[in-house]
Amino acid sequence: MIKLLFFAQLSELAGCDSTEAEFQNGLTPRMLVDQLESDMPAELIEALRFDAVMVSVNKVMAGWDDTLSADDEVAFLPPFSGG
Amino acid sequence: MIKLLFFAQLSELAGCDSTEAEFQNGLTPRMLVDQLESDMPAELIEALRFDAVMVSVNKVMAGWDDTLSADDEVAFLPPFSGG
Amino acid sequence: MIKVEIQHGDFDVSAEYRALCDSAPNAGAIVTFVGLVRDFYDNPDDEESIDHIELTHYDGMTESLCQQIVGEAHAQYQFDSATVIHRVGKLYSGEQIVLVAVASRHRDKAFAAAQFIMDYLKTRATLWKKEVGSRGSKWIGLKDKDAHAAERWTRAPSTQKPI
Amino acid sequence: MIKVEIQHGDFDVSAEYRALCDSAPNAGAIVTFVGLVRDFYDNPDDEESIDHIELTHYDGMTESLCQQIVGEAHAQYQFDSATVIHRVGKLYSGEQIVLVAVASRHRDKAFAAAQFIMDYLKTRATLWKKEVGSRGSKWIGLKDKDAHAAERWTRAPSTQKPI
Repeated sequence: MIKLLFFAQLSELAGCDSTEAEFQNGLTPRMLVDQLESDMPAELIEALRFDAVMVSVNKVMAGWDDTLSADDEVAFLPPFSGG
Repeated sequence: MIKLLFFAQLSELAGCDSTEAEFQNGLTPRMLVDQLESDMPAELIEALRFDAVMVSVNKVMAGWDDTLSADDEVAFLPPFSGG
Repeated sequence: MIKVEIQHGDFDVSAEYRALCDSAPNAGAIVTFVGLVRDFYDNPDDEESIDHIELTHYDGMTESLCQQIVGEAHAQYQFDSATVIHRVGKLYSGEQIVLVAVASRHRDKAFAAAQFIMDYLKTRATLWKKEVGSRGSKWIGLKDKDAHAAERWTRAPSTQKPI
Repeated sequence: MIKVEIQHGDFDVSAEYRALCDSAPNAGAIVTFVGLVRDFYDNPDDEESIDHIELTHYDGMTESLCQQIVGEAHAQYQFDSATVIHRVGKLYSGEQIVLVAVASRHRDKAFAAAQFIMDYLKTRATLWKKEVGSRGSKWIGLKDKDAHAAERWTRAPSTQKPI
């Protein structure tokens, strides 16, 4: 399984902090968003596709088209606002 | 009388922190240095004519050719090094 | 010494300052930055006041990104010691949010490193801030001016120093 | 609040920090700079160590020049409060020389104002430093890098901010 994490406004739009997805060969973060479309609110999907949203895999910044491995932790990261 | 003040290395070269000079109409800081030439060490005079040395009159930065008034306090200021 | 902490609790600026000084006996310059919760919304045209902020973060990832940011600053400015503490959770107006302190031999490097770290904490660390106040709550996105501030550090080497 | 002191005695960074914060309840950013006596000569090629420095100043003029510097910084950066304390006299290696602390709504202005003030304290205030150590004593003149650092604040308005 792949673990998906939502932060900040994405977590509010999702109505949860995390969910899971089936692993399959060749899976990418971008494909995960497409898969979420059936279960998750349209506002979340729209927000996830917003340019400024970034993605990490196992707590390291990653690309939307990087290939995932089984048991990866994928996090969707809206624009940061620390400090 | 005009009061003259020497600071930092200028005071070491002069062998004193201050001295006095007669006031006369039209006197300028530059003329004061010329007058000092007879009494003071040559090294001091040379140092006073060094480009980077500045002059103040009554604790306000002034020009070498500003006209002085009776009882002015003239200070010769080597390059600053605070902080 | 490099110290990085992400924590809920408050920090004691004086104690952190002393510990930093003690760890850097050859330092000639100490720069500290403390960020506080302001009582006004981020939008300068907004006259409503905020009550508190909520800072959320990605546990584990934030720490390693902050270590990385401080490491990059060290590679560029060779300071002696640095302390970074960033709080998370619910913080009320006037409370301390973040401390960045740098001890260095020279003042220009201490200032530059502290600013470098702050700019990157705002733009490259998995921290998110929600303002909650008289007019409801709002997540703060990346601000143009912060993106611009962080950008200056990535120019060609000859202009990397803040002049 | 603007506080400027030229004094022989030491200062307490923590107490000054707290007083500054108390005087600026709307501040979102506090930047402090502390300069310490280093144990090495100003010339980086010199391997001898210094024992102490002697700071002399022009009593009365230094205070008004420092007030003027802080006033110019305020005109440019509109900070809420600032504290400047500069010690004079005989100061040993490791001792505190100078404190500049600025409280402001925004961090960029707090950093810029603190740097502006430090750069001008080094180049425009009637303060002189003599290094005394294993190789005798030497008055420190205006350093090129300090003159250059101070120069950046006098450029055309569009580039006045340190970028």
